[in-house]
Amino acid sequence: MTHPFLALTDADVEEMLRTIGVSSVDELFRDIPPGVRLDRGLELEPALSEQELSAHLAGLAARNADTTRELSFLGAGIYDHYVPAVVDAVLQRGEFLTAYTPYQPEMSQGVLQSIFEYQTAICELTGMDVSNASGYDGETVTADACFVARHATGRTKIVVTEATNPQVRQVVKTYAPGFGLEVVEVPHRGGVTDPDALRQAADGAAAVIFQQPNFFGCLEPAPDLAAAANEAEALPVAHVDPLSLGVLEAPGRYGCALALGEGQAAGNMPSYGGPHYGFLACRRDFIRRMPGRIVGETVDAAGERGYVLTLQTREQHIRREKATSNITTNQTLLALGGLVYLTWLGPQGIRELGETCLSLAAYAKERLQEVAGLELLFADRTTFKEFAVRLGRNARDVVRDARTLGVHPGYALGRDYEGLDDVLLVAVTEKRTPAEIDRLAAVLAEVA
Amino acid sequence: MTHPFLALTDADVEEMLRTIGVSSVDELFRDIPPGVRLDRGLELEPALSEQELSAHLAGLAARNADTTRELSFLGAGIYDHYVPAVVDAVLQRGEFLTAYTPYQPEMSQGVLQSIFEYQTAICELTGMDVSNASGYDGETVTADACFVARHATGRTKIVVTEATNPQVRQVVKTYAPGFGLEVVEVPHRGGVTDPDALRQAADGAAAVIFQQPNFFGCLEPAPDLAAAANEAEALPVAHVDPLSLGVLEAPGRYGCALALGEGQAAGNMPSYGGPHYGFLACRRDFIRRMPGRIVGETVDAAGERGYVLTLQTREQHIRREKATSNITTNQTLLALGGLVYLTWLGPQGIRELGETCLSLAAYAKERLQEVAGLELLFADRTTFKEFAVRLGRNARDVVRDARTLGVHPGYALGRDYEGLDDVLLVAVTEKRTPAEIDRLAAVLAEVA
Amino acid sequence: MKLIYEKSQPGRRASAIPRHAGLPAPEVPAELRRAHPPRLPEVPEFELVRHFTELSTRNFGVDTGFYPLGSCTMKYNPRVNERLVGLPGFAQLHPHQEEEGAQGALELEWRLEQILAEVTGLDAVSLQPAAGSQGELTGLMLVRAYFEDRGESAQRRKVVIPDTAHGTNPASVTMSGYELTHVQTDTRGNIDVEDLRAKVDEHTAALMLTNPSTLGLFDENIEELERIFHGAGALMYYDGANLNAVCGISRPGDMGFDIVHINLHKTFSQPHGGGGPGGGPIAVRGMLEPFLPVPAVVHRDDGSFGLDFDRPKSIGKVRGFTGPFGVFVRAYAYMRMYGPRLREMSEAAVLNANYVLARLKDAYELPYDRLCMHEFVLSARELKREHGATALDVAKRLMDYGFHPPTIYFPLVVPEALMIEPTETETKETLDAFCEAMLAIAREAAEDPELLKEAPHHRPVRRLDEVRAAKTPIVKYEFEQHPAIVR
Amino acid sequence: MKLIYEKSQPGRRASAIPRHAGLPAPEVPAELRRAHPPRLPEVPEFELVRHFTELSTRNFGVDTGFYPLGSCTMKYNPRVNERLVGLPGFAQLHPHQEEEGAQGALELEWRLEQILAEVTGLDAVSLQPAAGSQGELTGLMLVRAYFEDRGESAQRRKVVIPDTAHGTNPASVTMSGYELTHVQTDTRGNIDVEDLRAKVDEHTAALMLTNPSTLGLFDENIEELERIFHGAGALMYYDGANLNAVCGISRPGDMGFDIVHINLHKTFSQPHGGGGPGGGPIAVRGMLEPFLPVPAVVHRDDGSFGLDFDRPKSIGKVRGFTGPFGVFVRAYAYMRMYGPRLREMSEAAVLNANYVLARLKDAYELPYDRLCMHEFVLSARELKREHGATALDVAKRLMDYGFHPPTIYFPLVVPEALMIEPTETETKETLDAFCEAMLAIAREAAEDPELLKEAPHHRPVRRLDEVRAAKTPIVKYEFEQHPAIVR
Ligand SMILES: Cc1ncc(COP(=O)(O)O)c(C=O)c1O
Ligand SMILES: Cc1ncc(COP(=O)(O)O)c(C=O)c1O
Repeated sequence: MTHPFLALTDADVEEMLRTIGVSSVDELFRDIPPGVRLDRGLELEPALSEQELSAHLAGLAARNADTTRELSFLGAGIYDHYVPAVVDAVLQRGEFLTAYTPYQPEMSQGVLQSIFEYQTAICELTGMDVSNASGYDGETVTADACFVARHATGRTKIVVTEATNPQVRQVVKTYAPGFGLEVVEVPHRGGVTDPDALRQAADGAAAVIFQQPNFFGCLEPAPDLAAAANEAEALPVAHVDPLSLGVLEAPGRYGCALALGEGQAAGNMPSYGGPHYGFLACRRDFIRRMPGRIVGETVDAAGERGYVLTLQTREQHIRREKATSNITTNQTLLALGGLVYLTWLGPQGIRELGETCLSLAAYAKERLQEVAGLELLFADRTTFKEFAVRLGRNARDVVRDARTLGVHPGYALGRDYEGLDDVLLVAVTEKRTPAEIDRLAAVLAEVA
Repeated sequence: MTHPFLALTDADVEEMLRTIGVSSVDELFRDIPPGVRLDRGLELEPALSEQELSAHLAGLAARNADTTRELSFLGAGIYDHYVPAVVDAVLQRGEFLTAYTPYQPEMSQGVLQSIFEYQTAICELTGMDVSNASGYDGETVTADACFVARHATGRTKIVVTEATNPQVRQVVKTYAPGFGLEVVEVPHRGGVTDPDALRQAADGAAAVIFQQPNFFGCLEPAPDLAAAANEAEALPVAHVDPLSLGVLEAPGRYGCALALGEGQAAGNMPSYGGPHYGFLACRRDFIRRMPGRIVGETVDAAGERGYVLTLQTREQHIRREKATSNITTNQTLLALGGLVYLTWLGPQGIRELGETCLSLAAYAKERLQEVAGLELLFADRTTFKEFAVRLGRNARDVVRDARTLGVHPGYALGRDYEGLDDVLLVAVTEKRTPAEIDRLAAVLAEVA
Repeated sequence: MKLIYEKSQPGRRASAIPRHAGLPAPEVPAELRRAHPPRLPEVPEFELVRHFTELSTRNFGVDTGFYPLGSCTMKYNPRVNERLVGLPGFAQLHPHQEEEGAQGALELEWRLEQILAEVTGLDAVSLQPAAGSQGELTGLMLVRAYFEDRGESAQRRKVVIPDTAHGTNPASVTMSGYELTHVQTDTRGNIDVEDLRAKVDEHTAALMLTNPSTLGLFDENIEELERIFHGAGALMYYDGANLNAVCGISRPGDMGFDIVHINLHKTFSQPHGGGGPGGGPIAVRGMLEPFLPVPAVVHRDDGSFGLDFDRPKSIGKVRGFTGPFGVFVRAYAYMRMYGPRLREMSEAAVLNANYVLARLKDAYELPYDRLCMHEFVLSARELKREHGATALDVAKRLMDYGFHPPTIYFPLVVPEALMIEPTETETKETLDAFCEAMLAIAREAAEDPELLKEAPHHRPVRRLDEVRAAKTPIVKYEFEQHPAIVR
Repeated sequence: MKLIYEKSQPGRRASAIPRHAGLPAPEVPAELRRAHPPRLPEVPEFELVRHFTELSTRNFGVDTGFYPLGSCTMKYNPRVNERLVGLPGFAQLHPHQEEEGAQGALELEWRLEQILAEVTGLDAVSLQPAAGSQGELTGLMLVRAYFEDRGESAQRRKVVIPDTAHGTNPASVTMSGYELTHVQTDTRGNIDVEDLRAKVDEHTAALMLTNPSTLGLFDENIEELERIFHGAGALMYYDGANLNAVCGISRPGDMGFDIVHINLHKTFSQPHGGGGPGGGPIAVRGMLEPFLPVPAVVHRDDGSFGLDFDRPKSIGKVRGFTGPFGVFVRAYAYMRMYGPRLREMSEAAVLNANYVLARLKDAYELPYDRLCMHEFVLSARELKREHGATALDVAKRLMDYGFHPPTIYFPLVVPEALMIEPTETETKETLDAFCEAMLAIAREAAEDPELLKEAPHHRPVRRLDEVRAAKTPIVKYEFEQHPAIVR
């Protein structure tokens, strides 16, 4: 067994078999009925050495047009923000990387304290009282919120705005039948949601979910949307971009019951969609309905402060079929990345980052408006770092043509919205420069 | 002072100045005569954020044709061997990366024990009794050896074979006058050194330096060369490729007094020439003449085993002008990389690696011989991973043309040796594949 | 140790953000503008690095030492995988990138699916679920979709699980809207077939089973189980948490299972990251393929790879995009470094477990005296009865010997359970040292039980009070109560 | 803790090496073939990772905590530099690559030279020397070449150094074949100008000086020194180890120095790596440029960058290639993140040092009572006389408080020296904690000196016996004496 990941020498094996009292390794499997044994080798390609593997994967990686090789304005939920080197330096510490869920707190104060710090950061960002230790992504935490709302209100309807990320809505709809929920969507009007329309739909609903900034990049009248939900005694749930919260008001400050979102923008690489973390925070009222891990402060036998997993009676390993969720493995490492990133940013940094995004996106709007044939779709709306622009022709064709010039100009909204086949959603993060925006304008002038 | 690498707030500064008893930071510099002060700001470009810096350096890096972008057969002292991921994982541990010389052993058992392990590995490889903790590179450790030999023998002549790496010879010659040494070179005959010629030259010499495999990739009759030196009572010094020592005999086994070399091939990236480590090992006789740090075993106050810097009376901080060298900062981190790499290899791995290099290089020789117009220069010599091939035209021109086809075919020997303008030195490491060698042959068939 | 918030001082910062002169001013309507900045930490970069470096040293991972946490497969995580996942072509690839710009990623996903299909002995794979528990939920959604498609959905409302099942199994049943049927474990640690027979009928939608079970035992009657469920028209779901025992030896598909989730973070070595991420792909028999989540990764006739969203019978999406791609890179890399030698991996895991079992079974009670698979469960019931030392005490005392404790108090069918999974990536020396420690602790329990009850003695903290934490939950830093730290 | 050799077992391995079928057999003549394999460790990959992870936790770095090691400038090492230096375009670039294939690397080197020239106030730079001490040696080779060129080399045989000089200075003088002239330090900590005047004449080749000196004091008579040396036709060499005090404030070139080495690993933050690597570029006045090592990095008229080997007066090469390129990447990155704000860096370093000095000078003896620059030297002479506690004891006791000790017993002119350099990258809180510890230790020395003499108490090892190590040196693992470990 001389594989780099195995250790038993022939002498070891012999001695171990003797101790066990069997004569061969095969004998260890005697409980497996012959009828269900595999009587051949696995039909897989031969083992690769690390060197060969690296060459193979470098080859695969080279066939992807990543954001270091293509000037990218893609967003639509996942963003090309700068991730500072300290994030990876921390995550690569083996003590964090190769640990598991801190069931044994005395072995795990590093992870536990950092989750506690993460929970604090999320509560500060969102203005909420309680955060869990992370969910899978921005989609599933929204489904989680529906489960919370269903049990908190006893109601069976979920309202979600159409201007909410389409994937989020799809996941909510996939989960809904199992939860015994129906899902109602409220259309946008000119790029934002109408509070009155929302109020109507909210009647009898468990929760009202909206996104801020919304999928089109527009700022919703979020306080009014939350008020509309509250009037109907439905729980207002804000799906927010964490990096907008240096400049945009915290959902907790305008009456939301839950605030959640996709954490990727804050400290994770795009990674073709994951792993990232979903953050989920709520008002104290719902603490015992929260899904997932929560870390709490306590003391040790000597009276010193320490941290433990807490309120575990919510969880599947204790409550089984009565648990608030089935989640166990979560996204701790990515959430730790989020904490490191938010610590790196600090309150000034997150405000400046938001301002830089606002300014660059505003500049991009100006530049694209100057291009003949291009028109801002929701020109009178305030946007954050993303905006929709109408092109002369099908957006997917424009994307294809622009890519041959080394620029990915954005997301074709026609993928999800009828009537928007010629609309492009352009994302501008602080990683973009005015010169790169000029290049986008030049390329679109050529191909759009 | 809100720079990411600075911490003092205005309040801090004020309080600190008060404690010191001065009224401004400027006042702290009052001992500097006005005449030697800089009365303007430094004329440097404005500070970059980490993000901007990363973009700038990614731009510079992109203008280098590295071995991931060009199929490379360059060697000539620095080699494209595979460096496994464990090396960097260990070196990036902050406790190793950001520590300094282990003057305080109780704070530094990690570094000290690992150097002790490194010294052991180098002694095992070379067959020597003592290794220091590293020198700057393969060049400077050779100069160090001359200093050892000069003082050990009282003689003032150094003999070095012409088939020794030209840069090594240059550095020895640069150091020699200060050491009071003259340097004599012994020409090669048909790619290797003639023991008889060497014996003559060695008369009255302090040391005889040869390289194994030599700069042309050929295996020297190393035992005979060492014997020739010993006969003249000159110290035989072998400059060896550490990765050849799984298949080639250890210099300690054929009578060398010192063995040394460039460590890069064993665990360091090419990095455009550094930082790497030079290893330097000797017979026990010379232990008190060794330059640089040496770690030794001892016990602590409780009788437990531990490690310390030892024999420090050799060193500059104790002996000052009488020291065996002026070296203090050395290449510990790179040597640690070497130790991790050699541990990864193990005795089987280093033999297999040598065999794979031998086989691939032999295959490359076969393939290139088949190309019309190409001829092996020292066809009857045994080589290790590198060999010289005569082309139809100037090798530098061939290199230039081959590079336009994405292949760097090797090192133009005419850079250093008269009469070899049309000769290419081709290096084949275990990272190359038969298919890549076929591609080299095809490209040379086209351009050579 | 201080919290990062307690190291914060106004005006310090670790980040520098690019600012551009001459651009439009950043504008947000007053009613949407943030009124009070979030109190994120204000620290310079070096404080950040030191803080998290120090925190890490208060944590124990596989890189630190032996971590026999049962059911979690805490094996070595190859360092090369971290390097590969960081390649810009993977890490910096946007998930909305067009197919033509993501051929390498799609090919990797497709190849990973092929490998998983071969290892599980099934036909089609979806990589989308984010972890095992989401795999379970997705699997149950497939069950529902399948029976809906057959018009049996109203009738089949029950999912059978054994009492040894992991908590995620019943929780997933609830979340998918199904009802639970419990079956017992027999005296050999198998499902009690008689109990089962009485409970499986035309109302049964599926069985959920871990095999080898959470007792570390392979169900000897697996073929009979297959006949019972399939005979009743129900489906069989395999919780793949314990796949590490049987790779290349016995495949869930061959055992009769129709749906399998694979925990990539267990068997295929995604580092557990202090709790996650994971990956929970599901493999299914052909008849279930139409219901798999969208998009499906496809290999087109022209040799290209693509995403197929057009699957009318699909249950929909359970997570964003195609799943946790970085986890796939690591799992794929890991499996390529083993290839068909995965069998050796499982053999070594099972050998290690049986060796430790053999050395410990005289000192600790073994409820089911059989050869185990990759893990086994001991009971500290006697220690407790005789010396008052519980499984928890044994666990805490193990810390003092430098080992991570096993899983405790699970599975529920074993009182004072100690669930030990050594994995294949340990030397015999390490296993021996662990056994010596366990044996020493058994002696200590008799001679000096306080030593156990007050353990751990050598960790950065003493035993922590979990009850107190739950009674008055403090779940974030309370700035207001610590005015001193803000000048 | 065991050595890696003691964890070795025949047959284990961490590496897999590609093997190719059908290639020529590997052949080595019998007389050159290795007879006995080297006894490198035989461990699987996970043992390797655990071993070095554990070793690292027995070490203390800047990332661990405060490291006020005087003369070493143990500042924060930005993590981004590690990422940048690993870019394939840098890490995987072969140093023999043609100029056209290395334009980015050459431009970086050229830009770094420009920055160093501006910071030192000199005209030309060679990056080649591998560390400060090699910079010194290279500088002295330049002195020799310069005087040879002027025909004064036989006459000028002496190099003047003060008694405060770092040990590398006299050692470099010997290695370059020069003779030493020592000058004393006056009561204010400056060079004793009267002593000096008598020793500088037409036989003097150069002065070697660190300014601020190793006492952390700026030589107030620097202008007079310049007149004396240049007046005698000698050159002035600046040991740049202490440049961290004066960036943007006072430049060696403006002080009159002709040759300067810069320790990139100190001032410009190359991580010290447990002892190295470093970088010791030298900057010189124009008249010395022809003698600099080859190759020179040049910026050609066509905008391209190249290497010039054709420098007939060059001293030759002191190291391979153009120097330790990876160190250049980090130093360049570091300096670009400061730009003209390097001045703030030095200001903070000096402010921190003076603050700590102000807090400690009542408890410890301060031999030269002046404001200091970036570091200062205290003496434990009184502690020793009164309580028997030496500088060494203070250093060891500091470990118990979680701090790395300062440099001790250097410079030699101060008995029982404690040389403290806080650097700019520390918070006031950390400085205060260090001061409290030092003050507490001074009290402990009076009240309970054994506490110091037996320190450290809380490190992985107790105080180590250095004398024993030197008496019977064991400098490698002796396999033969440990047969037990090999089965
Ligand atoms: C037997 C068993 N089933 C299911 C799961 C759930 O898997 P995951 O943690 O990936 O959600 C686990 C592990 O936690 C397990 O051990
Ligand atoms: C004052 C002084 N000069 C010279 C040196 C030598 O520099 P290096 O260690 O880079 O060789 C040092 C540091 O060790 C030093 O402190």
